[in-house]
Amino acid sequence: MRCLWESHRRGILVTLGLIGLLVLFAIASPRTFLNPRIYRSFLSTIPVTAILALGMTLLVVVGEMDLSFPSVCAAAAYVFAEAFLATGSGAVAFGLAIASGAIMGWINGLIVVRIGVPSIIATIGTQFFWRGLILLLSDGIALSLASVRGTDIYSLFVGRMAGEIPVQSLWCLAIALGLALLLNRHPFGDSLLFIGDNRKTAAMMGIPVAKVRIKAFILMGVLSAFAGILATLELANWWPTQGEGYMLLVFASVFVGGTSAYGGEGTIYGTLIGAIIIGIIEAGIVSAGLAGFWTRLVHGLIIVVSVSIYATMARRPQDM
Amino acid sequence: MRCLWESHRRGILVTLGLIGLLVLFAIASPRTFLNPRIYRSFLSTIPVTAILALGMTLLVVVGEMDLSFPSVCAAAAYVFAEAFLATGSGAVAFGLAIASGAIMGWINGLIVVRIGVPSIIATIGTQFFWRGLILLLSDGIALSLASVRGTDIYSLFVGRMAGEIPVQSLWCLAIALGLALLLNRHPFGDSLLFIGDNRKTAAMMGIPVAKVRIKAFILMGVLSAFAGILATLELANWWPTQGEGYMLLVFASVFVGGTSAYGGEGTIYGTLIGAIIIGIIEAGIVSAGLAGFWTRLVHGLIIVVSVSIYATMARRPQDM
Amino acid sequence: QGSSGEGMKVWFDSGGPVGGPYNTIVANGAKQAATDLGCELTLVYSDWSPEKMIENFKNGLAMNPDGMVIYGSPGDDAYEPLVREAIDRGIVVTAIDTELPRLQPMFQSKGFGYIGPDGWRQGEDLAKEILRRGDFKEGDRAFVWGLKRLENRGRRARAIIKTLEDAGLKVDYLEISPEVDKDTALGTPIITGYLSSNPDCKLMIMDHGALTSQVGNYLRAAGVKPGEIFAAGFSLSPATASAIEEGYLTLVSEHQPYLLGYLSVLQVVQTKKYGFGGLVVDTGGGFVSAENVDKIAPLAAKGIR
Amino acid sequence: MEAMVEMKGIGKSFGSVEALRQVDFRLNPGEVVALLGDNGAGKSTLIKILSGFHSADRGSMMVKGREIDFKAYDVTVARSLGVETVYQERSLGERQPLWRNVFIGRHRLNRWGLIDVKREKMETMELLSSVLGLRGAGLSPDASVETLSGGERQGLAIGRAMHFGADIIVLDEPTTALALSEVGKVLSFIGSIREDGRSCIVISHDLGHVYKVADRFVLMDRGSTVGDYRKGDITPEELMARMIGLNGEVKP
Amino acid sequence: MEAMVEMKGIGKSFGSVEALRQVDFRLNPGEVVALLGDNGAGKSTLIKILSGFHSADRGSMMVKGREIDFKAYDVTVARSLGVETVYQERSLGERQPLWRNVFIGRHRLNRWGLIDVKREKMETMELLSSVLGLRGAGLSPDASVETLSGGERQGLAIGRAMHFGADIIVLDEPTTALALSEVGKVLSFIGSIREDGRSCIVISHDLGHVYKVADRFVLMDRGSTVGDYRKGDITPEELMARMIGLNGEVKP
Ligand SMILES: Nc1ncnc2c1ncn2[C@@H]1O[C@H](COP(=O)(O)OP(=O)(O)OP(=O)(O)O)[C@@H](O)[C@H]1O
Ligand SMILES: Nc1ncnc2c1ncn2[C@@H]1O[C@H](COP(=O)(O)OP(=O)(O)OP(=O)(O)O)[C@@H](O)[C@H]1O
Ligand SMILES: [Mg+2]
Ligand SMILES: [Mg+2]
Repeated sequence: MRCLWESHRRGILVTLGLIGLLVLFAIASPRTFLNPRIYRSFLSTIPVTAILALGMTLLVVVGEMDLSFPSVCAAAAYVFAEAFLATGSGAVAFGLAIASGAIMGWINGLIVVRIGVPSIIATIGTQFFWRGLILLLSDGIALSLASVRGTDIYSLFVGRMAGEIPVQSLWCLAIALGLALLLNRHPFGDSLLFIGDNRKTAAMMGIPVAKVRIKAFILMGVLSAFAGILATLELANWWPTQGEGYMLLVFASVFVGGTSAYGGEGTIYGTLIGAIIIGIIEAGIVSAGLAGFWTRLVHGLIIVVSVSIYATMARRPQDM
Repeated sequence: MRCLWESHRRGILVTLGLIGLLVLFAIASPRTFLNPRIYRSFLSTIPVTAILALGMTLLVVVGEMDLSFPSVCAAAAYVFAEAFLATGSGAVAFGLAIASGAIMGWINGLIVVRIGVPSIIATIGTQFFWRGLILLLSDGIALSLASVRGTDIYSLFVGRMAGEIPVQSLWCLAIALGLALLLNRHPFGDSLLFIGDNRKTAAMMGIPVAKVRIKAFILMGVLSAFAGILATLELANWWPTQGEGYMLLVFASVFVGGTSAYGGEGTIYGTLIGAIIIGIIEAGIVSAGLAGFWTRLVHGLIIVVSVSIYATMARRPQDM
Repeated sequence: QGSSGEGMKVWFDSGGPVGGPYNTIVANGAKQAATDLGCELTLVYSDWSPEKMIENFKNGLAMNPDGMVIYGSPGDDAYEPLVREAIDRGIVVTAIDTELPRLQPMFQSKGFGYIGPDGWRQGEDLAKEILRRGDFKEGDRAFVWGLKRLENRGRRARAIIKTLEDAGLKVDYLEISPEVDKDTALGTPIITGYLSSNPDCKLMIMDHGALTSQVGNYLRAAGVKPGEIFAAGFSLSPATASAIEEGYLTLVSEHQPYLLGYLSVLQVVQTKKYGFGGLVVDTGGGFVSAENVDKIAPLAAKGIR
Repeated sequence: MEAMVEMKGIGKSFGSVEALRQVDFRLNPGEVVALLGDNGAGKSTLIKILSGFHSADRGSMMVKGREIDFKAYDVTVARSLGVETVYQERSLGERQPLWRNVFIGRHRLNRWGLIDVKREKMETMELLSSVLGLRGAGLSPDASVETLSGGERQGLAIGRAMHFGADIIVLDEPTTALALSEVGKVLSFIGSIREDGRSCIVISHDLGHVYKVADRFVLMDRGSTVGDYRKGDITPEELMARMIGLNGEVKP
Repeated sequence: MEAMVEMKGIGKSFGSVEALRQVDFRLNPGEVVALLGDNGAGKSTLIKILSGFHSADRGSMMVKGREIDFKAYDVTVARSLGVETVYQERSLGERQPLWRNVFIGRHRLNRWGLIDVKREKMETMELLSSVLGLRGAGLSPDASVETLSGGERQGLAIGRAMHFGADIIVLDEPTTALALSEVGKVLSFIGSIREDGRSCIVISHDLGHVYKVADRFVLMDRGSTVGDYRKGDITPEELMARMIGLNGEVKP
């Protein structure tokens, strides 16, 4: 009961935070924020960060990090683009790209779990490696996928439902729902929670710690690949620098959402809302008329102030 | 005894890693690596990363992170540059810059410790904020400090000892020595270790947990300021994106060095060697004749392979 | 009569990161134009990331500005549906810095123009100028440090490499890592290492404004005396000017980024008001060397050149 | 009769620390064996080898007649062979709710393969309040373990082992921190194990408790087994004298 | 006689959980008081208020005649008033070496203000082997706590409290996991506290141990003190009956 309220309270607080921001922005620039257009724009851009942040949430819960996701995104999207250009088949390209994401995640998992390299440094290494590899293969030249517009795979993943709603937002919602079930209602999620809480305890209770950790990395690889494909499809273009800008946004989304940096606890709902908050701040500031360098400053201020309010209100009424 | 050997083994291993790399590079490009010039170069650039990584090591030991250091670096260096240009006094400029670094660290500490915002998200916020603020103040324009060359403060911090050895490397060594004593032989370091190990236990044993954590942030702020001043002096130039390139390098140095990402353990010596390893890789690759996009790929490969070898050899001969 | 831009709102993508040396000058030009014309300017930053440019553009569309200025980097295919939507809604769009060869003729009558250098030609011009001023023979070694992975920006590096190779020089190309891109000091050991391994290097070209400004520091650390190596680069800044004065830097190509910002905002406002077609202006062509640096250096300190 | 567990010449070192030198141990069906010995004698290490958490360096082990290959043996395998362990360290996920801790690794799933949370919470409450008789104010299935009192934690750990009927039940200091009435419940649970023909290993320093329930007493000292007595052959006083004697041997 | 500790009407809730309702408690100089009660009765919570780890919601507390303001009271202040606590949770830094755990918060410094590591290691070994008589294979000042056996950990925690002579010593389940001979040492340590005119609060479920050393028994039930007996006024059997009786009252 108490815990239920506790967990709900956090969810409610972060939702209130989002609503507060939206109200603030709507007051500051009603023309923009009372018009559905900006929300359509958000729905087409936020899903990419959100999907990455959702995967990262599971990794953070199990006590790991993945800093290689920007490169995995780009590499899987490169596989997608090349395969699509070569075969013309969206399904084949999609399958290959997801498989490559899984393999890259698996490699991260092997290095971290089997060899025992701390995940931060291992994934910095693989980040460099994959980025280098795709730069080498692509010679740093972007690939135009103009021909993908109008194909099935395009409308399936980044089309517009009812001519309005970007389909990727529905995919993102579906993934969030699936991961929420996985984390809170599936034995795999239970294993993630226990391993992140105390790895030794988890091993003592018979949880296959190594396997579960590797699977979490694979899942992150698959989700990164999917996010990369979405980004590439949406823009009908692959760039060699793809994904580089997501790093801070993804981590900010996870931790604004209320997931603990110490592992063992995490909230999928919080991350989703967190990704939305992080995704709208900049546009909100710009449309409010704060331009140029003010954007950065106010961006930082909004993050600090909103999370501080949230942290103050979420604090438990007990000593520790 | 056992632990001593254990801790020495790690130190020895990471040192062997560095020696191995140097030998490798010396074989690949003897002309460069058997000539003192490249080491002079390293000694002028690595201290900046190393000092940042040393401060970060203490924060990681106590279970925190600071992602705002690039901006703190730049902001403190901006204070330094403006104060120097305004007063012409290196000492005044230095004092103001260090003080500003301490204040920025203290603010991070307050947000994290008093308000209870997780350090990752709090410092992402302050990172944006300080960057925005200095951009606003500087209008995004670099400041040339050509007049600082030849002043006392210049030769004190970035001069060349005996016309050869960059003085900042000595400062870096002195700081490393001081921090090693602080961490391993001073009650403050003891508190850091216990808080990082188990915050509740530390509180139960009467350690002033909140104060110690805040002090760790202040220390990081001061060291960031110092690193920023060194970088600015060395180039006799302040530029608005200063520090941004250090983010990954600093974390890589800390974790290559063998500090645990879970807090409660850390090695200053390891971080110092880690910073050197991370600082020499790219130059080594380029001197070996690998150009273009190969550098990145090989960079990643070297990180992954060397840390993997190290991790395999450092693994304890027991189950958990 | 009031200002011609009275009441108008112009959305401006500065392209680079907050505080980037090059795009800050572009933005300064835009700001000056906005002040001169009396219009409102909304500046956004894209970290040179094509995805971010597109994302910003989408959000910008939702703000319903009168005009929008974009960098061409994401390319024709990525921009086409968005630019079409904007123009259909009566928003004037124009490109700077990187050309959009397909969109520009398509919408030129609606005010879509291009202000900026032709990347390829700028690179080619610089390489030719270097070959003309320097004394290079076949087989001489040259070093080019650039950003090929930013495709359109990379065209400049590709043009330099091609021109030099055509002239018989041996070119070593190095990609600028994201770390060095942000913190140029990290490049010092790389140059030292490269020059120690390749002491026969006669020519260095920094295809990057911030790296150009650090040439003096790099060469000093590598133990190279001023003038020993022909060093060239792009964009002017106070540090670049002092490197020229010290003799480390021989030649700088400057395509007057200030004008990109100024002219594009000017054009957008005039088009919106009077329906002019898009302007195409090549701003490249300026070279700075020891001969003319003293005239230009003071402007660099103000963020104009 | 085939032994439930048969260990021969087991040795185990952690780096340079030799925790187990030479252990022979046998557990028969329907038997409750008490493992006794000084602090640091190696009792917990021994049962962790049985539970699959550590693997032995030397020696052989048979569980229910199956020869164990230590390389392929871990906690999961041990559990599937019917070994259920309550560790001395309690092994609870501190930040997880009670119900997750009870069902960790063997959740009640509904027909979609998802955890049946409602049922698990119910069973958890039933277990803690009715079976063990705990009545602390902070006890609710959603409370996280870190808010429990010491005895409540121990109750949770032991209740978990009682809940899933296993064949070989290993209890390392099961009565630690428990109040009198709960101790009684644990002891009668141990009695019931024997009645069902299953087996149990109990480690405890409380001879009073142990003597009541065990059939046989195995003494360990500094990594080796040094004595094995049937209950009928020894009085509690003799047993205590032997144990204190071990200590005396070393420091005259 | 002025009380060492005097608590009146102490109440403490964690969120909606009322761990302490109404506690009055007094500790006199030279007295050993046993705090008894069911699991979850609130014993540990009470002594954590005394030790400064929790602060009470209601009520007043005097330590050595000084009125305590809970806002300004924490573990550091409590220690400076001479309160030394061995918590039930052991409170050891798992990954830290033994010597750091012994001297945490009160290191032996050399003349440069740095920790005198050599001396601390020596004292640590002395404490564990000679004073407590532990002789496990893995015991060395550089070993980290996570490698210790259960009893060795408890020995470390209690040895630490014995090492720094405090006036008010609080022991929460001090004999847990300890072997017979170490239990004897702990009990005689408690005896010595009284002889020195200092005071001690002991919490334990082992009436056998407690009855030997305590002068007075305070019974707690569900957050309140429900009984207070001098040793002379009650036999161990009566005491046990009272405690079990508490349990019966609730569930008829
Ligand atoms: N992981 C480990 N690394 C190093 N030494 C260890 C490790 N685990 C146990 N030891 C050492 O091995 C010895 C035996 O430990 P064990 O836990 O088996 O003792 P025990 O008989 O259970 O004692 P207790 O009655 O105190 O619980 C101890 O001295 C301990 O320090
Ligand atoms: N931090 C907390 N948050 C919520 N509930 C708590 C917290 N700490 C203790 N409780 C609850 O308060 C009650 C009293 O706990 P306490 O630890 O004082 O019991 P105790 O008398 O020491 O029991 P034991 O003999 O089992 O150690 C318990 O029901 C416990 O669940
Ligand atoms: Mg044990
Ligand atoms: Mg208790």
